[in-house]
Amino acid sequence: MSVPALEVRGLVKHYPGVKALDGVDLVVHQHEVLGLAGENGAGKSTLLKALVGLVTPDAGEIYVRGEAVRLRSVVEAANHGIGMVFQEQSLVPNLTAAENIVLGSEGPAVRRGIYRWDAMRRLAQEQLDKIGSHIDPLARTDSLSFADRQMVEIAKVLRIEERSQHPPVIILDEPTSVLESKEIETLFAQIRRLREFASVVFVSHRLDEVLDVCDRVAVLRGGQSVGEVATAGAVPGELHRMMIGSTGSDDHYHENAAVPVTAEQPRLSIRGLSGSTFHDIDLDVASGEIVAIVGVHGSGREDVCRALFGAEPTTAGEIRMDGRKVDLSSTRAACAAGIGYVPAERKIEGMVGPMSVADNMTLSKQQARCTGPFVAPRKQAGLVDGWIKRLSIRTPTRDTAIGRLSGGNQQKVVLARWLVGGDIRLLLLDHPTRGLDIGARSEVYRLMRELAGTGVATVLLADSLEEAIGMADRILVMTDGRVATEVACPNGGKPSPLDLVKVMV
Amino acid sequence: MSTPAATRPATVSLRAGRFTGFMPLIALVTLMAALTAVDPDFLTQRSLTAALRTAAPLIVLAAGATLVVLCGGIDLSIAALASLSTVLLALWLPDLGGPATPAVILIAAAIGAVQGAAHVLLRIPSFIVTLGGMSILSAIALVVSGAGTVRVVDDSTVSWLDLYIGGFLPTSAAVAILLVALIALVLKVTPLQSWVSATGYTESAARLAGTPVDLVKIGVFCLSGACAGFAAVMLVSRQFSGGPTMADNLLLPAVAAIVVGGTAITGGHGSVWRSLAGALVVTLLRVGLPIVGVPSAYEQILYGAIIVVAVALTLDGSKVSTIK
Amino acid sequence: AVLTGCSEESGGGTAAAGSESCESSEVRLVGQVRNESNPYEASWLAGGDVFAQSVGLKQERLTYDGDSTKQQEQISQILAGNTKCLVMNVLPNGDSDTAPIVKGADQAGAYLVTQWNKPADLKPADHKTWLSHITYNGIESGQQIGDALSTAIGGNGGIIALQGVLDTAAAKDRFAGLEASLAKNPGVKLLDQQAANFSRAEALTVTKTLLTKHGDNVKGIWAANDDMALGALEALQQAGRSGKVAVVGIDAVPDAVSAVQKGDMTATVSSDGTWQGGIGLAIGYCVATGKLKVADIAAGNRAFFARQFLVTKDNAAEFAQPKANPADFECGNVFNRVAGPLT
Amino acid sequence: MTVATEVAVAPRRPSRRGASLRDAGPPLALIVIFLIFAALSPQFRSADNVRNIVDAAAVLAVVTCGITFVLMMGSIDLSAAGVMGASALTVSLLVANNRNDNDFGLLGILIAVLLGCAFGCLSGLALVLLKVPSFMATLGVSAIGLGVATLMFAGVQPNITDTMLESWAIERLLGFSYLTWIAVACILIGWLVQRYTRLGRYAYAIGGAEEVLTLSGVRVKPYKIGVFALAGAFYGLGGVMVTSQLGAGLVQAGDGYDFSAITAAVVGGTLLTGGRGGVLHSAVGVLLVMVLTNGLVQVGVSPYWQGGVEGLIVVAAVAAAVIPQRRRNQVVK
Ligand SMILES: Nc1ncnc2c1ncn2[C@@H]1O[C@H](COP(=O)(O)OP(=O)(O)OP(=O)(O)O)[C@@H](O)[C@H]1O
Ligand SMILES: Nc1ncnc2c1ncn2[C@@H]1O[C@H](COP(=O)(O)OP(=O)(O)OP(=O)(O)O)[C@@H](O)[C@H]1O
Ligand SMILES: [Mg+2]
Ligand SMILES: [Mg+2]
Repeated sequence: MSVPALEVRGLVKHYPGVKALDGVDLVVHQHEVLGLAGENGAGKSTLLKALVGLVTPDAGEIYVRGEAVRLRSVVEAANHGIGMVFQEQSLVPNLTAAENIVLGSEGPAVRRGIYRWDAMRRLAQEQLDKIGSHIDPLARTDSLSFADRQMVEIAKVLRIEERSQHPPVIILDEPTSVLESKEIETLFAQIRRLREFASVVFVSHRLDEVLDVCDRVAVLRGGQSVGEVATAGAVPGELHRMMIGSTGSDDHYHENAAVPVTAEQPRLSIRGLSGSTFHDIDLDVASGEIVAIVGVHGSGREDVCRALFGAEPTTAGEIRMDGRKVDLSSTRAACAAGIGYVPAERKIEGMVGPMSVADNMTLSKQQARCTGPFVAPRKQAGLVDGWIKRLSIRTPTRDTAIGRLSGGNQQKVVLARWLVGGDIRLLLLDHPTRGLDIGARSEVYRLMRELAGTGVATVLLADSLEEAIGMADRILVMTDGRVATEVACPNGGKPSPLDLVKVMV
Repeated sequence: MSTPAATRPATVSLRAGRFTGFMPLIALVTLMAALTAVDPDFLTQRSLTAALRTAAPLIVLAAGATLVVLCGGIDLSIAALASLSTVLLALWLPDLGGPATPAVILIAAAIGAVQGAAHVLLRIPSFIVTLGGMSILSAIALVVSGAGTVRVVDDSTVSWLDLYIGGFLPTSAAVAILLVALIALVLKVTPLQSWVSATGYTESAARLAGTPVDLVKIGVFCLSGACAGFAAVMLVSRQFSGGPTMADNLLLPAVAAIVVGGTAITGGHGSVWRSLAGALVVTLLRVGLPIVGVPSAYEQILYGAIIVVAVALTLDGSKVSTIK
Repeated sequence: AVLTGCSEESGGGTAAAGSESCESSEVRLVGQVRNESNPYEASWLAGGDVFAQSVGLKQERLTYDGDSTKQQEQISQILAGNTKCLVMNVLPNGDSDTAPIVKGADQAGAYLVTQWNKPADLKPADHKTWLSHITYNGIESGQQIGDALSTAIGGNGGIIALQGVLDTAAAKDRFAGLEASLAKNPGVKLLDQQAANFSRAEALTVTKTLLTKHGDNVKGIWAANDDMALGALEALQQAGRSGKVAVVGIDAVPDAVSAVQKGDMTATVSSDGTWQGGIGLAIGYCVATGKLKVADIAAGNRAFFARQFLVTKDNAAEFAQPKANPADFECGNVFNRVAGPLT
Repeated sequence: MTVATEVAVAPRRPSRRGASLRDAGPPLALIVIFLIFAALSPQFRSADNVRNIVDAAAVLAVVTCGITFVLMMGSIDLSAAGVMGASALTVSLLVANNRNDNDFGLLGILIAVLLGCAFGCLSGLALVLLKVPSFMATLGVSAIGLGVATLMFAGVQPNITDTMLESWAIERLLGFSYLTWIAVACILIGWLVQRYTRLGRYAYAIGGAEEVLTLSGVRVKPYKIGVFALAGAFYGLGGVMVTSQLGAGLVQAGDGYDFSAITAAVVGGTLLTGGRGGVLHSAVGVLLVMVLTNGLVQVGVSPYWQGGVEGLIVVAAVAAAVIPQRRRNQVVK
């Protein structure tokens, strides 16, 4: 076999209190798509950042086409032909797509600090043509759809081709977590095209995706390489076992724990709800029921969810909880009515990064930690520790800033926020498992079941159709801001994803 | 669109973290030492007493505005509001006597709340609301006072603020420190601390957690107004008069006090204690430099250089993601 | 906690007032003005230095950037130091700033001379160490230049007025003087009045606006100080109307005097910064060293208008170079320029 | 500080490149306010007065041009007053004047502008190296500038006798003073910088997403310093222009320009959070502010009330401008 495109030997990276990388070995061959799997915090992102010069390893070597290199910056990495699409999208929203594509290596597009817009457009167009995207290079990035932006990111990464004479290595860190299934398909097509002239490293927590698009999967655990799997004929279970070091439960969605819904008076009942992006929504959710809303981008389901939480204005309609009409003009009113909301954008909407786990957990239900108007530190400590234990949240202490936890554990804290008060009646979950590894997902699912068991009604905007089908008792399909149809989804009588896709488009 | 944080989080150990909490105090002590080195007469009890008395209104102003800054906003109207309050107090003292003081503080609080409400309801940046508020309040003060100083002949009801406890601790300074302690205590023992920091760090998340963000914001503007009113009472007790521009020049020192204390101007991180130390640093700079004989021109140059360095020392970089 | 008045314990001044007189070398001279960045106040401090040198001392210069609170802060810090034989010549920022300064000086036993600003009902005669308050008669000067202006425009036509900082006594008195002048000269009409805050730059913009508003009706510009008059001159030049509109101001700063000499400006009124800077220290020094007894100072000299002169083209040459004359500051001469008691 | 960010979510209102509705607010407000004053006062609508407004806007326009770049980055700059004072004194002592025998003419002007540039660098360095928030760094630099100016002033007002510099304020071309044309040139240059140079585009990008630039391998620090230096140069030129207007170098040459310029920029539609707005927006904002100040005098509003009325209208204008952008969970700081 030819010399590997990229090789990593014994990479070590310490963070205070954490050994993020503990002697990782990794080989990326030419013209292959290598999957990288591992739990949250296994060290995937750290490893990849080391490969593009954003993280300086404490020990270990990196070889590019057999040659030992030291990567001190993104630019150096790019000069060696290594480029990365980051876990969260990283484009400058108020620049044009073209500028984003050439950012950092403008080449002929900028001469002596002066922009040549024509040259820039041409350069960008070349990159976009490579991946067959038809967007206008001079469109502002924030006017593009998610999928188009992802295309721009890939186009941007492909610029490294011009910067090194060798086939590039392109790293994609969880590119799919924010994409819809159709967009994912497009992306995969691009990845397969890339393989023709490049090597690709691909990270996703959706193991089926990994198996689908990759040629080989390397697994990290606790900052160490624990093996690799050729994808041909591999099953997710096997990967999962390597990731966590033991056999995962077969019952991923905890369907056994699902409780039958008794149809009495609905917990949530909305009639004719309309807003700027949705119209005339009717929906009933019974106590203990999990209702998933599915739909493509622009179907308006996020806004319905936000409207139910008072975070989006409505123009018409009526909302009742347990038969009583409620006014949801502010998030505060919604909280008081026993509604909880877990937003999709965890980092900026879900949690207050620099604040402690304890304070984040009690942010919504202050009364739970207070006696009278005063905070009772003991009470809070007991309460928070109780929930940390109950949800097995992995955090050094309750006073650790939540921003330092891994995504899964952050999400558990955000969920716990609604539970500490003990008065939650309706949970609105917007992509609650986005970016979580299988283990953490499974925990979240278990938690959802447990809550449903105690009578909490749940509205779920699932990360994938499989998740919706696995978790929901009933699925609402939304298109263009209206409820297109409703699909019953009882245990034992689950529809197939294909059934849903048919009604979605 | 969310973006990954590229700034590698500074790897400060816990001990270093605790150390930065003392930075404002260290800055204060260093400055005192430097001033004393230049002029040994500076470090006398009487001189310190005078400095404390001088700092009192600034402490009060800065303490109130600190909460606004913690919430991520800024209040540029405090000084103009304090000026207006001195005029109102001076006008009302003859008729109302003692109750004039609470009345003025209430009015100032109400004006603060109105600005807060305008900021929250009209969705205008606090910088603009309070900049507008500043000119409007100045105009009102000018008109109400007839563009002149309003003398207070009988200041018996406010003169207690200009006394000394035990002969050396100015009452006004004691009251100011008490106020800071009170604000800090209330924040600490109630959910307010959580609400304020959550609002300051990540307002959208705070709102989606059901935190009463709007109320908290209006509340802090209200408190900031009340503090401005209270600072005005101190000024009147010291000046025996009210004037439409009396406190105007305290705006930048008050903001400087907050920032020099190490409170992040982007919101979230900081405390009123830090502003107390900051106010003392700023006061020492304002009065100390000329008193120890620094010529006027060099005084300004030194002032500028020292506050910049002081902020560099006190601001805990690891707590503030991007410095704009 | 024991609440006490600040007189004994903290004011602490064991001094002076009348008890025993100081050695000349013991005297501490402090001059305080707004800033050193304008000619008038710079000349004040220079005058203070001239006097200090004449008695072999050094003046401590304080400036407070036109910031009332900062002025108070500095005063209380000064008074917290050694106040035995302390002499202060202070320009209070506004009327309201005088009372606390006086009170502080009283308690500390420091000798104090104030200038320009003080509330009418606060009188040096009621105090032991507040030796004197010196000012110029703003009503008179406002009226003098008003009259000069109306003569210059032939007693007939429209004028505009540029006011100073609205809440200062100087601005108000001077404007009152203009009103008195207008009453005497019925042919002259006040077209407009705007505040330009004693600032050259603001006067420039305001004048330009007023010139377009009133056009050729503007025959004269009355400015409450020379800085604004100079700003108005620039505005006239930029509007292409220099020489066609008469301009008057107050203060006799060097630039204005030379403008008067050249005929660009009609008149200004001398207020002699150099003398003011020295005289306050001189009075204090004389009392502190026992050469002058407070009791001996005539009642009319405890608060007085200093002599001022209308500067016109005829006499401008005399005022072109303001220079302090140490003879003015001798203890026998300190009240030579009294034009009358403060009314 | 002081910010109106929008919550980062999927794009809800796709806005194409080019002018959008929200950019139309300030020009509309300008027209409305102009028409109101024109209806109220015949002098206001006279050609002379319109010329006067434009002439009076010249210095503010130049200063605002500079501050706009800083605001676009999401930083703030309060150093204008000090920098202008220092440059005013510098230029008045370097061109022909009554204090010394210098007569450097254009070179003197250039040096004054460069001095402004140096002060800007100082702010930028304090921000980038000492990690002092720009609010404080520039406040400090302003104090330093005033101190330096006071040192140069040394008690005697330097009056300029340089005919060229004097003529800037007096001579007219097509009805407008040279200063106005200088301001127009500055706006044009500013616009070109903003649109066609890396410095300008990066300033804009830093306001949009600074972290992304770093991830893309762009070293932002030099650009931040560069932006402050550019702004400082504009303030320096502003100081020169004030000197030309007043015929003398004043320490107070820049008094009040810091806040007026920020107000003008914000009224024009530049966000204090950065990432939006620009030089042309600011030009509109400057005109709006000048129309207001002039109009209030023309219609005869009492001097006592002028500041207040102006403040009220500015707040109202910004409030009206943000109405189309209001959303429930929007972050406004
Ligand atoms: N900047 C940092 N400072 C301190 N510790 C860090 C930092 N970045 C990562 N870590 C630690 O390194 C470990 C590995 O993190 P890494 O981001 O590589 O995980 P990951 O495998 O990418 O997880 P995920 O699937 O959640 O993206 C984490 O447990 C974390 O505690
Ligand atoms: N300042 C920090 N200190 C310590 N650990 C950190 C810090 N920042 C990030 N990490 C760690 O780095 C890891 C990855 O961070 P990252 O931001 O990629 O996580 P995420 O996207 O929120 O969640 P997920 O783990 O689901 O991907 C996390 O496990 C987190 O614990
Ligand atoms: Mg990761
Ligand atoms: Mg991650």
